[in-house]
Parts: sequence; C-alpha cells; structure tokens
Amino acid sequence: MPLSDEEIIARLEELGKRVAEQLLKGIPPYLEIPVRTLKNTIWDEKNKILRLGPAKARREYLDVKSAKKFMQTLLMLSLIIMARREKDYPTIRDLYYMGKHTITYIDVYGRKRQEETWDDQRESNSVIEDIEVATGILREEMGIMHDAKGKIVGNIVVRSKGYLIDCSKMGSGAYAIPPNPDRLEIVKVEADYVLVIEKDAIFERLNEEEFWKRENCLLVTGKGQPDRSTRRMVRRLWEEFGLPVYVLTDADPYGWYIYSVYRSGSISLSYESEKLACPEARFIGVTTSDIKRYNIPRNYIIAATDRDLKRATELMKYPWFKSDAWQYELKLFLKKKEKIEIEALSGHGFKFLSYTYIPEKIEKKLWII
Amino acid sequence: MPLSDEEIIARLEELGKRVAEQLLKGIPPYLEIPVRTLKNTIWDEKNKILRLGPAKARREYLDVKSAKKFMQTLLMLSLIIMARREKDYPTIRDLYYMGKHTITYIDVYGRKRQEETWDDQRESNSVIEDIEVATGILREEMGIMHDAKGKIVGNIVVRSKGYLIDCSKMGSGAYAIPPNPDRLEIVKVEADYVLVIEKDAIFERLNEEEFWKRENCLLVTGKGQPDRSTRRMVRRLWEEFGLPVYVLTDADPYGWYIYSVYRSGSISLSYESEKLACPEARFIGVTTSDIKRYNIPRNYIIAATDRDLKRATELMKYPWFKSDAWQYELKLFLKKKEKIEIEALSGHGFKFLSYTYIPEKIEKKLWII
Amino acid sequence: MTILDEILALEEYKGLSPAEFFYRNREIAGFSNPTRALYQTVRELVENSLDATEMFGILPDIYVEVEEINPKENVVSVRVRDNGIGVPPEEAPNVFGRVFYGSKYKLRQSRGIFGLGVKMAVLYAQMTTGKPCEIRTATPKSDYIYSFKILIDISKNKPIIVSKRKEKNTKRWHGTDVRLILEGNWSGSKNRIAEYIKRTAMIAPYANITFRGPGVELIFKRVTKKLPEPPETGKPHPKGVDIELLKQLISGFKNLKEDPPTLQEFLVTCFDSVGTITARRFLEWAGFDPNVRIDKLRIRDLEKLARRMKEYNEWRRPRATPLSPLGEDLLMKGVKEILKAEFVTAVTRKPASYGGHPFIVEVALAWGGEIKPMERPLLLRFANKIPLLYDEGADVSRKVVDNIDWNQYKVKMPAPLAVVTHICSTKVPFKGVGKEAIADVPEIEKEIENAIKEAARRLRRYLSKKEKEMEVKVKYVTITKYADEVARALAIITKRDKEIYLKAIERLVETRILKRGARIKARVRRR
Amino acid sequence: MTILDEILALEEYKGLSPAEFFYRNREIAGFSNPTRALYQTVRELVENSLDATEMFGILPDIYVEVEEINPKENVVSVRVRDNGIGVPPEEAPNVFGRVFYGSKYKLRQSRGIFGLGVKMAVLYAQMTTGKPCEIRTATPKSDYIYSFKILIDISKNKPIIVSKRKEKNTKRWHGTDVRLILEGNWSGSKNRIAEYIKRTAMIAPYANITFRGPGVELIFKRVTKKLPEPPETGKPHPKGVDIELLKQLISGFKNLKEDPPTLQEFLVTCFDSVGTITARRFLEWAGFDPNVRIDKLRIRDLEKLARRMKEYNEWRRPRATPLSPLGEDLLMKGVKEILKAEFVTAVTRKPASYGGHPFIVEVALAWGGEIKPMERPLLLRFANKIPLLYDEGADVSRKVVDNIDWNQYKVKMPAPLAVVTHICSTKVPFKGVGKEAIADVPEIEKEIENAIKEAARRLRRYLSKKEKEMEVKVKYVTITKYADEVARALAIITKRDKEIYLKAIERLVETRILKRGARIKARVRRR
Repeated sequence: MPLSDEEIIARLEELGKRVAEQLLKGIPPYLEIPVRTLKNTIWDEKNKILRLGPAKARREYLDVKSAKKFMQTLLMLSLIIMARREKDYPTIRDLYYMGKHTITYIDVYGRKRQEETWDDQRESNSVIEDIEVATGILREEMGIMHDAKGKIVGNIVVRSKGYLIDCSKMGSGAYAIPPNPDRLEIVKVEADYVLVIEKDAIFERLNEEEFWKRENCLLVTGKGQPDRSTRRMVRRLWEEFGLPVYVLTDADPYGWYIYSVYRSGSISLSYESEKLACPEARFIGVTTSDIKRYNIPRNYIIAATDRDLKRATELMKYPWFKSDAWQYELKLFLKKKEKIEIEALSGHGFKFLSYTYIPEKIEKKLWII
Repeated sequence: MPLSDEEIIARLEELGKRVAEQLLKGIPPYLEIPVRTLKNTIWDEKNKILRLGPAKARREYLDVKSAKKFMQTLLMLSLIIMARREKDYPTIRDLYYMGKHTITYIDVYGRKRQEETWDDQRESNSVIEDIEVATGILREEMGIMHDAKGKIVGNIVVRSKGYLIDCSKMGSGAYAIPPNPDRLEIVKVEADYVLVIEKDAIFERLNEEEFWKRENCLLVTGKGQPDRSTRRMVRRLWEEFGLPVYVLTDADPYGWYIYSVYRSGSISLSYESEKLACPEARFIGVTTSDIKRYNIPRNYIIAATDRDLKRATELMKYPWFKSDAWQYELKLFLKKKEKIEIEALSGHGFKFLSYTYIPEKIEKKLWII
Repeated sequence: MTILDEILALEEYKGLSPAEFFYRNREIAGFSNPTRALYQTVRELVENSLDATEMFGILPDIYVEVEEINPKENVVSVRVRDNGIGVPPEEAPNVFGRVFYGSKYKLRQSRGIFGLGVKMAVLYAQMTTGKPCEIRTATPKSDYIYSFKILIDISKNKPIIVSKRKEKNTKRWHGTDVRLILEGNWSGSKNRIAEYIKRTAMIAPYANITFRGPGVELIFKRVTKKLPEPPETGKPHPKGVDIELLKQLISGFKNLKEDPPTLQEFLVTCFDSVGTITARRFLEWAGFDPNVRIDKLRIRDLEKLARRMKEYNEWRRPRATPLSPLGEDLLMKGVKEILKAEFVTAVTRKPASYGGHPFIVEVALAWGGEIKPMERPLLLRFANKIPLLYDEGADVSRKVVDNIDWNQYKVKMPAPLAVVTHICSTKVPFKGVGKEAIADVPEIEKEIENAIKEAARRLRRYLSKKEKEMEVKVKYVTITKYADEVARALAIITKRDKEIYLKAIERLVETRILKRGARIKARVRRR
Repeated sequence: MTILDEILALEEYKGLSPAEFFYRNREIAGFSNPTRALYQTVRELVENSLDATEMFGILPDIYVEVEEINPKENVVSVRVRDNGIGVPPEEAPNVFGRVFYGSKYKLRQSRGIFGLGVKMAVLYAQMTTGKPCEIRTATPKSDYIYSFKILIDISKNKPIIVSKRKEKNTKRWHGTDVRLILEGNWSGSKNRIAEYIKRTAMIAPYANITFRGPGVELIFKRVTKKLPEPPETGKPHPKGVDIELLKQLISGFKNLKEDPPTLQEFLVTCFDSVGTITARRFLEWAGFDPNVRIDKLRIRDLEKLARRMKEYNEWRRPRATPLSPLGEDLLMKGVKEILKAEFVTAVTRKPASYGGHPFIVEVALAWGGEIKPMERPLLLRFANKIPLLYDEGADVSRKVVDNIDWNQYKVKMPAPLAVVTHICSTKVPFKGVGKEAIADVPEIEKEIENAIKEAARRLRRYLSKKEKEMEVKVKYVTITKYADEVARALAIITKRDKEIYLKAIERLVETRILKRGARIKARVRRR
C-alpha cells in the first residue's frame, strides 16, 4: 500500500524539524544517516538479497569534515519537500540544478572565493540516497524521476496516461520504460519468459529479427549497468506475473556484475534491494566455459586485464556467487584469463545467437544461478 | 536516388582491390584518405554548411606511424563488405567487436606480446569515417546502424516494418528514433514547428505536461550532443515538411555548440553536413542576455570555467556565429563570465518555461540565428 | 736489476720548508685560481682585522678596498685597514713573512688560527706579481707608525724585509693597514666577496665595515655598541685529552725531577673545570693512586689515563670563558634583519668539548617571510663568526640538517626554512686550510643536532599554534559559509522565517567556535 | 686603555713546527675520527707501497691486514707489506718520523706527494695509543733487513728512534713492512676500505693485492704482467710558470755571477719542450732580448717574463714522460670488468699543463648493462691511480659531469651511465691534504670536459647505431605484426586466397625493410 503524498511530506519534514529544533535550542545540530558502505551491508541468505545493516553516521554541522554534506542534505531535503508540496515530479537532474548555487565567501586568507553547493550530480545523488535511507522512503515514492535507459519490446500491453501501448507494435523501435514503472498499469502479458540483455546493440538485433515473437518472450535491455526503473520493471514482471528471468551478458567480470545487479542489487544501493532485486534471475551466458563448449575462434578471445582479474576475485567473495556453478566459472576465468563478448558467438554465423545459443541454453537448462 | 547494395559493394571493394594490386605488384601499398581535420574543413557560405576540403593523407603500410591505421582500415572495410554481402545490418559497435582481435607477436626485445587490433570504439569509428570519406558513401548507406539516442513525440505518425506508430499516444513515454530514419516512412505530420531540446529531463517534463499538444508542435531530444539519426530526423522534418526548427539549450558554450551541430554540423563529421545539417535552425535560448531579461536570481547563476571561456572564444570564430546577434551574445558571455541552465528559468515557477518563455520567444521572434 | 739500480741511484730524500710546501700546494689553502685567491685574500685580511679589534674590546672600524691595477692582466690590489692593536715592529716581519708564526696559537676563540692565511696571501701575491706586501702598523700608545715592505724567502721560510720606515704617530693612531698586489679575477669574485662582507656584518653587528671595489660600495654601520665578552685564554678540558697532550703538559713542569706534582695536583693544575673533589673522584673511578708522582707515569699509564679521562662522564662542562659566542639575542636580530623571515628562533648551547677544545654551538631557524620554499633547508654557516661560503656539501652542518626528520617538526618540504649554524671554538675542526667546511667530529655533530632540534621544537610550537589558529579559522569559515543555505533550507522545511535560523547559527558560531578558539590562542600563548 | 694594556702584555708571538701544526689540525689530513682515520691509514700505506713498486718496474705484491687488538677500546693494528725498493736505513727514521720529508718532491707522477700521509698516520697512532710505528725494510741487494720502532718528537718535528735492529737478509728480500697500532673504528670503515681496495685493484690490474680484516678477505690476482711505463723526472713547462719558480730556477745556476747563461739558454735548459727555435720565437714575440744575461733580470722583468710565458700560445705540449697514465685499453678493461656495462669507451687525452705541472686526463664512459639508471651519472674518480671516495660534491669532475648537456649525446636522464675520470699529474691539485677532491683548476676542468665530450660523442654514435637498428627492428616487427590481418582482409575483399597476400607482404618486408636495414648497419659500422 503506497504512502500518500501527505504522509511522505510529513516524514520528510520530520527529518528537517529535528535539526531546526536542535539549532534553536543552541545544540550543535546533526543528522543521523544509516551508513551505505560495504561494511554496513548484510546478505539476507533466506531472501538472497542485500540489506542495509544497523550502522549510522552522525553528520554534524560544526564538524569541518561533514559540514558541507550536512548543508547539502538539508538543501536537498528542502527541494524535495517543495516539489512534493507543489505536486511536481523533478528528475534527479532537476534537483541537482535546482540546488546548484554558487556560494561566495571570504577564505581564511581574506581572499574572496566561490564554491558551488555541489560540483557534480554524484554529490546531489548521494544526498538523495541519504535522505532515502534516513527516512525509509524510496525516491520514486518521493516523486523523483531519473533518466530512464531501459527499453522493452514483446507481447505486453501497458497503460500510461490513459493510452494503451502495445509493445509488440513498435517496428524497428521499442518502448522506453518510463522513470517510474510503478505508475504503469500492466494490462496484458502474453510471454513465457523475460530475456534481459546487457547490450543495446544485441537487443536491437534481436528486435530487428523479431526474436520475441518467435520465442514468445519479452526483451528488456538496461543498456549496460541497469538503472532502477529497468530493474523495477523486471522485478514486477517476475513478482506479479511469475515470469522466469534470463540474463544475457558478455563473458567478463563486468557483464557478470551486471547480472549480479539484476539479481541481488548493487552494494551502494542495497537498501532498495527488496523492491528491485530479482533473486531468482538465471544467467544464460556468456560464461567462460562457453569458450570451449562453443568452440570460439582464438582471435575472438580478448586477454583479461589486471582489473578484470581483480574484479573476478571480488565477485567470488559475493555471497550470491557462492554456488558451485558460479565458483567454477569464476575460477576458470581466473585460470584462463580470457574473456569474450556476446558478439563472439557470431563466429558461427549471425543467426547463431538467436537460433541456437539462447533457445538451447533455456531448453537444456544450461543456465546457472 | 539511393545507391543499390550491389553498387555499394562494388565501390567498397574497389578501395581494397587497389591495395591488393599494389601489394601483388611489389609496390609498397597505401590508401588515400581525405583529411578530416579543422584545417581541411571549408565553410560553404551560400548553403551555410561545413564541407570537406581537398586535402588527402597517404596511409602507408610500410610507415611505422600509419601501419596500424592501414591495417585497421582494411580490416573494417572487409567487415563492412561481408555484412553487405550477407545483407546484415551491424551497428558500429558490432563492427568494433567483430574486428577486435588480439594479435600475438614477438617484440623487438624478443618478448612475446599481445596487441588488440583496436583498443576502443573511437578507433574503429574513426576508420568507418575514413571509409565514408574515401568512398563517398555514408555509413547509413552501407547499412551500418549505431546507437540511437533520439526521442520524438507529437502529432506525427510514422510507419516502420508495416506498423503505424502514432507519436501522440506514447503516454509518459516517447518513440525512440530508430538508427536509420531514412527507412522510416513519415505518414502524417500535423504540427507548426519542431522544438529541439538539448536535455532529456526538460523533454520529459514538457512531454509530461503535453506541451506539444497545447502548442501544436513536435518535441525532439538528442540527449545532449545529438547523434546522426536525430539530426537526420530533424533535417527531414525541415526539408520535406518545411517545419521551422527551434533549438533550446542551456546558456553555456556547451549548449550553444549543440545548437551549432544541429545547424551546421560538427567539424569532425563535416562531410555529412549536406544530409544532416539544418542551416536555418533558430536558437530560442537560453542566451546570456536572458539573465538580465528574465531577471534570473543570482544564486542560480554558475561561474564560467576557464574551459567555458576558451570554448566561447572558439565559437566566436565559427563562420556561422558571425551574425551580430551571436557575436553580441558571445561577447556578453565572455564579459560577464556567467552561465545558466535551462532549469534556472524555474526560478519564476515550474510552468514559466512552457507557458511563458518558449511561446513568447517564438511569437515575438526573439530567437537568433 | 741493473735498470732498477740506476733508478734507485737517482732516488733522493730531502726535507721541505712549510713555506715551500704551501707554495707548492696553495690549493689546500683556497688559492686555487685567480677568482678564489682574491676572495681568500680579502677574507684573511678582514678576519685578522676583526681579531685585532673585538678580541681586545675595541669596536671594529674596518675599511676594505679592492682596486683593479691592470684589469687586462687581472692584476688587483687589496687593502684592509683596521683600528686594532697593531703589530709590534719587531714581530711584523715574521707575522707577515713566516709560515706557522703568529700570536693565535692559544686556547681561545679567534677567527684566524693557522698562522697561515695572511702568509698564503703574501706568497700568492709574490708568485703572481712579484710585489711585496706593504704594511703600516702602530700599537696603542706607540710614538711611531712603522711601515714595511716584505717578501718571503720560500726555501728558508723566512721574511725578506724589502724596506722599513718609521714616522711620528702624531694622531696616536693604532691599527694595521695592509696592501697586497696580486693576480685576481674581480668580476668572478665580486658577488662572492660582497656576500662575504654582508654575512660578516650580519654576525658582527657591532662593527663599522666599509667595502669599496670597482662598481660596488657597501657600508655597514654598527647597530649596537655592545661587544660580546672577549675570550680569555683557557686550559684543555679533560674529556678530550690524548697521550701527546698529556706528555706535553707533563713536560711543561719545569722542576719535574726535583718537585714533581702528584697525579691529582696535575689534574687540578692543568685542566679546565677540574677541582680537587672532581680529580679525586675520577682517579678513584679510574683506578689510579691520586698521590703517584707524575714523573713516574709510564707510557702504558698515560695510555690508560688518557682513555679513562675520555671515558669518564662526570666531568663538569668546560668553561666558556675562552669562547665568545654571539648569543641568542644578537643572532636572532641579525638573522631576522637579513632573511626577513616570519619567525626566527635562536639557541645558544652550553659549552661542550672535543679533543680538549671547548666549543659552543649556536643555531638559528628562520621560517617563512621572504624565504623561498626549497626542497632542502637553506643553510647559512658560520664558524667563530666567519661566514662559510664554499664546500657546503662537505660540512657537518649540511649533514645534520639533511638528517633531521623535518616532518617531525611540522615542516613539510619544500618549506621556506633557513638554518643558521655558528660553531665557536678555540679550535674549529676545518676540513681544509681553506676554512670552508667543518669536519664531522661526533661531539660537534651531536651539539648541532641538539641545537637544531631544540630550535625546531620551538618552530614546531610556532607552527602548531599557527595550525591551531588555522583550524579555528577554517572551522569558522566553513560553518558561516554554509549558514545561508542551511537557514534557507530549514526555513522552507519548517515554513518559518530564515532570519531566526541565521541568528541561531550566529549564536552557535559565537559560543562553540570563536570562544573556544580564543581559549586555544590563550593556551598556546601561555607556553 | 689599562685593560687593553694588560691584555696586550699577554699577547705572545711564536713559531710552530709542521708536526705540531698537523697534530693540532689532523682533520685537514683526513684524520677527523676513528672511522676516517683507519681508512686514511690503510690508504696512505697502500699508496706508498704501490709507489715503491710500480714506479720502479716491480710488479706489485701488496699484503694488507687489519686486526682488532682490543675491539672494546677501538684499538686496531694496520699492517701493509710490499716487495718494493725499501727505505735505506739511514733515511728510514726521517721518512717515517719527520713531517715534510720524503723522496717524492720531484716533477713526476706518484701517488704520494705531500710527504705527510704516513707521518700523519704515525702521529695519529702515537696520540691515540702511544705506540710507535714498527718498520721492517730492506733495499734491493741489501745484506741486512733493518727493523725500527719510531715515534715523532712533535714540538721539534724529529723522529725518536725507540729501537733499531738488523738481521741477515738470507732470502735477499726487499720491500717495506709497516705496522701501526691506533684507535680505529673497524665496523664503521670496513665497507669503505673494501671499496677502496677493490677500486685500487681496478686501476692497477697488474698488481697482486691481498686484504685481510675481521670478517673480510679480498684477493685480487694480477690479470696482466704489463706495467704502465714508469714516469721519468721532468722539467717544468713554460706555460705554467710564476715569478717564484723563475727565481728558484735562476738561483739554481751555481756559477751565476761568473758564467751567467743568456735568457734563451735559460729557457732551453730549464724548461720542458723548449728548443732553441721555440725559445727565440717566444722571446721575439714577448719583446725580450734573447742574449740578455739572466743575472741582469729585475723583478719587473721577471713579472713580465712570467706573464708573457703564460700568455704565449705556441709552446709545445709538455712531455708526457713524467706521467704514467693507465691508457685507454687498460682503463676500458678495468671498467668493463668492474661495472659490467653494455658499452664502454675510454679516452686518454694528450698531455696538458697547469701551473708548470703536466697532466693527463683519462676518462671512461660506461653505459647500460648492470649499471642502474640514475638521475645524475654515477661518477668514479681516480687521481694518479688513487680512487677518490669522499667529497665527491666538491670535486671538479662532478661539476663538469653535471654541466654536460647529456641530451646532446642521446642520453636521457635517468640513464644507466657511469663516468670514470682519472687525472694523472706530477701534482694533482687536491683541495685538502685528505686527497679526496680535486680543485677546479681551469686547465684541468677543460681537459676533463673535452675528454668526456670525446667519449660522449662515441657513446652517442653507439646509441645512434643502436637507435637506427632499433628503428629497423621496430619497422619489421610492426609490419609483420599486422601481416595476417591485412592479408585476411584483402582475401575477403578480393575473394582470393589469403596466402598470396601473405607471400606478397613477405617479399615486401624482405626487399624494403631487411635489405635496407642491412645497409644502415653497414654504414654505421664503417664510421
């Protein structure tokens, strides 16, 4: 049951009112923000998702190190409250611009200096996340929109602003998943599974040849590292319609990490896993063992970099990669030091991916989890 | 009249066959590629577009400095020819992957070493552009697709793969402009003008409040620096349907450069201006003089960086910025050293942009060119 | 073996006079080329003049003049005139014309020590231009002023008196006026000489010094009439004996056979800072009979005695009376004036000794102001008030300064830091006769290190204080910088007036930052 | 003025013996502390031994031993034995017990020159342990071997013969065997002494050198029986006279009044490389009458003569006969062996002179191999075959090396580059008696610079050749690296077999790269 706008405004105001009271009482004001670091992230073995731990950080106004963050948090809080009061739906970029001011001040050497309230969007995004964890309200509930990278195509009909949108009738194009998929009404789904594709290029090729029609599935892409709306859309399809979710990425630690995000969430955003993660997402490839299984030509193989190896070593330690299958693949990668892209499968012809690889992996249950 | 696939293949093969003949005759082989630098770019005053000059560079196989580029050019040429022969439509990223091999060799110190045919997509894209200018065939004609960032919404109906797509019925979403807009059939256009918006965020807000419906226009965004398909789409709407084109960007040299690209092309891709440029595109803002005209609050003003000032100084030298109006705006910027984002207009309320600023600028002809 | 026989037949052995030795090896004394030789000549004469004045309680008036006699041939004259005690007429020829002759072979601090410098200058002039040294001198109250022209007979190491005159001393002048004509490179040595004069004035603020040369005139008027205490002649300190010194001291007793002193008496009589109690305690510790007659001591006894004396740690420090340091106040004043630093501190250590010679180390640290940041601290070296300009790399001070972990003292390199070291001693252990680099004698090294560290601790306190003040300032600036944004955000959130929050922040800054900062300042000041 | 009077009454003037001077100022000779003193003692004795052998055509057999007599008290003994010409029994006491006495005051190259080193070691031993110097020596064909124990009477600068013995020389041994007992820090000086011995062996590959000390044994067998030509005694070169030298040479004529030579005869007789024609030409140029009798020359004439002789540029270079350089071959061999470099080149310059002393500069450059890349080139300095280990910063070679623009020679810093400099002279202008740094005499500076530049040009040729070869290699590697991709692309485009393109590329590489590369190699080799 979603919170009402009034409830949300009240909870946001509560955070700021505490600071105002401290200040008026002459107490050095501070905010308490749950810590969003790996150390304060807990693996929920039962639900196979990441959760935030109990650690909290005190953000004090009078502490030189945290003063700016303190100011930024209050600034952002005021912006969000204003938008909510006016029933506006700013994007995170809107909020960034709306709060980006130039502060003019005199520095310790008596020189006139200028400073921006924040220098880039990472800073404003970070305080948005802080407000989310501090209030327990997700940004989507606060009416904040963000750039939506995801696309979907297949036998699914949704309703938005009263219009029915049939994603099987987009031609060469696709339907862009809107920033807040919770406000989409999913009218009809007629598909056996969801195929999540790392790369837009592959998505477009499969759409071009109408793979979804042939295999009766939905195609989704988050264009690399997925954003929240793509993940939420996939989660809804799995949760509300019980569709199995298959993920297709390159055979490299970066691709596997993308799978990891669809499945269990990113460490920096672990507090939203409950609404965004897909703990049962199945990885259909590409795996290191595919190199041998599909006889990939040598000159399609790319040498792994030191960074790849380091990342793979990290992945091995993630709780959701502790399965035998994943440990085997990661160890094999570390041993062989070889990676391939999805496109490497085209060594067997352009149609190999869609006519052989994907159907075979699904049919023979060659996916891993 | 577009070239047939056979003609295209023949012209591409011609380029490679010349090299093959040189090689078999024992002549050190080379390719001649028109130079794509600023120096070899010519301003066509009459048509107000950039064209490529006559300078050509000899890319020799036996020259250590150009050997790799020589190899890359031939490699890319073979990939494109293969795709054409098989009637496939790879994206530039597909081509990058398809040609990305690891070469193993023994270096001058006798050590075994590895090298990639190319290390990133900039390299493969660059040889694609070389092949375009060397053969006089655009990549779209070669059937190469690329990532399409553009979105369109409004009273326009297009046909793709037989489906009619009505861009006025996308709800909160929009229709993504496909990679090759020349293959879209524009069935119906009922609009007074095209409004091109630099920023996706603004595009989404105007779409959300159905600005296009109220003003009877088409909304297009290329999400910042526009890609070729967005530019081609805008060009077609201006050329084929005679719609005036208005461009809305931030008031900073980066935004003005984006306008410049829509209007006259980018220097590095000047050879395609004839099909992509919109010489009559009108800039409706945001300008530096808007800061005073619209009384922008001081704390919404961002201090210009050294890079901004440098860029503005460069813009002043562009032939298509030689008009009095543009020179005035650029000089004012260099003097005031202040920039603002489109969102700064929200200082006058969230509806100011769509209900006041844009309609007034168009109605009162406050745009500049 | 016949060829060898022939060669051997030619092998002759012979002795050499000290004058000839230094004539052949003039580089050792710093006379390696016309540039260096001119600089060295000025130095030797100026230092003799300062010794002849301040050591006798006379406020120095020094006049230095360099003239180009024949610029093409690099022939220059150097003239130095002082108002010192002069040289008695019977001693003058030897003082200027005999190597290893002089009045400074005593246990007290003076600039000259080798009895060599002026003679080298005379030798050098003689071998390059053939011209004799011209001297005019009068001792205090002398009725006459004596003038000499002197050359050196190199093979015999004896003065040749070319001419000798005397005139009535009607104005009761006293002092020495020396003129040398030598091959010298003025343009090459000009800056170095000027720098030398400048630094000399810095370490002797009680002197009037006038320097004239082609294109240069420097006049330093004295800024104080206070002279440092003149040094007294002292005795060797027991910590630094060697067998030879013991033998020499014992042989100094005239009636050794008839009236030999006891060992205890010997120690009390011949050594600095040794009283009866100290002597007895030491001899007990060292296992010697205090009543043994010193004429009975064998070489083995002397070896043991010398070793035990060196090992013993209970000696009192040597008396400072033979030394004449500048003192912390004068040193700080000079350094501050010359370097225009933001912060200067000076340390004058208590006397210590090495090899029987007392010494005092003085150090000043200067930080900030007009000092340029450098990777290594700027080093200004002095020894017995002589500025050392060459061979810094070989000097013990450079070694000590480079070995200091400056980070420990809150100095991050590159830093605007200058170190001034001043070694006063009855014998400064120079590495060469050129008197430019001090050898790394462990005792001196330790004292320099301790002095620098003591000064550095003061510098650290200064920098800490600065840092703490800076912390308060930074805090103040940071908090107030964000006050407007914070107040506005809270005003929006709570729908109240921004002003009430601005005022609340102002109160907070007042009570929590400014008052605390004042406390820190006060605490630092009390130290 | 009464206080001043009192002070003045105490002012005494006196002379000092050279022994006393150096006893008081031992740091000047490098005896500043127990570590340095032990190193210096070994050096002085080893260098005397080498001089006593190779200068007389004897292949050196040197045995060096350091023993810790009493490690707690830092008492060590140093023994050095050679197979040299020995010291005649009547000279031995003076040679070891009198400062400024020796056989090396001659115009020829030798390691020792000051007649000071061994005496300083004896003095130092005496003052630290009281022990006399022990000597065993026999000249060639001597029927007896003589043994002495010698101390020095410091105030008189005379030897004290503690004991003297002789024994039958049944085995016809000749040489000198010296043992000193002194305060020395073995652990502190161990590495430095070993390094000294190693470098000495490098510059004297014809010597057997054995070195034993606690925990160290180094044995260097000679690798050649070829000795450098022993030096001959020479005459001064006219380019480097001074007035004093002229006076000394003139006074050397016994019957000056009765049978005075003419100026021309004087020049021909007394100076190196001056014949009748040269003398006449010079005198004409200088404006002197060749027939003037030298006893008629006044000091002004001598001044002019000296200056003109220095200015004259037509003198022949001095004879190299008094010098004994190592030569390019031996130097290269030694450097290559020790540094294990990829490329070594050596330059022995023609003789030159300064201040009347001929000298030869030898330089080796070593590049690559096991040399570590450094910001400044590694510098190994030698003077008269003596390795110089201390005070590099003050040495003229360091200055020259640092002033070279190495970029000009294709050397980019940091580079694996070592510079070896060797100055041979009848008198090396050391900066101190410690013999560690060479003064910046302009003539020597210039020669070192020219030698290094000559060697550096060879290095540049080597590096250029290497670079050119590298260019061909890079081209070959680059083209063949891409052959497969190019051939495959062309095969696809033209629908022909890949192999035909691979073969065409192979032919192209053969004709256009490999053959041309061979031509470049040949061209470089011909240079």
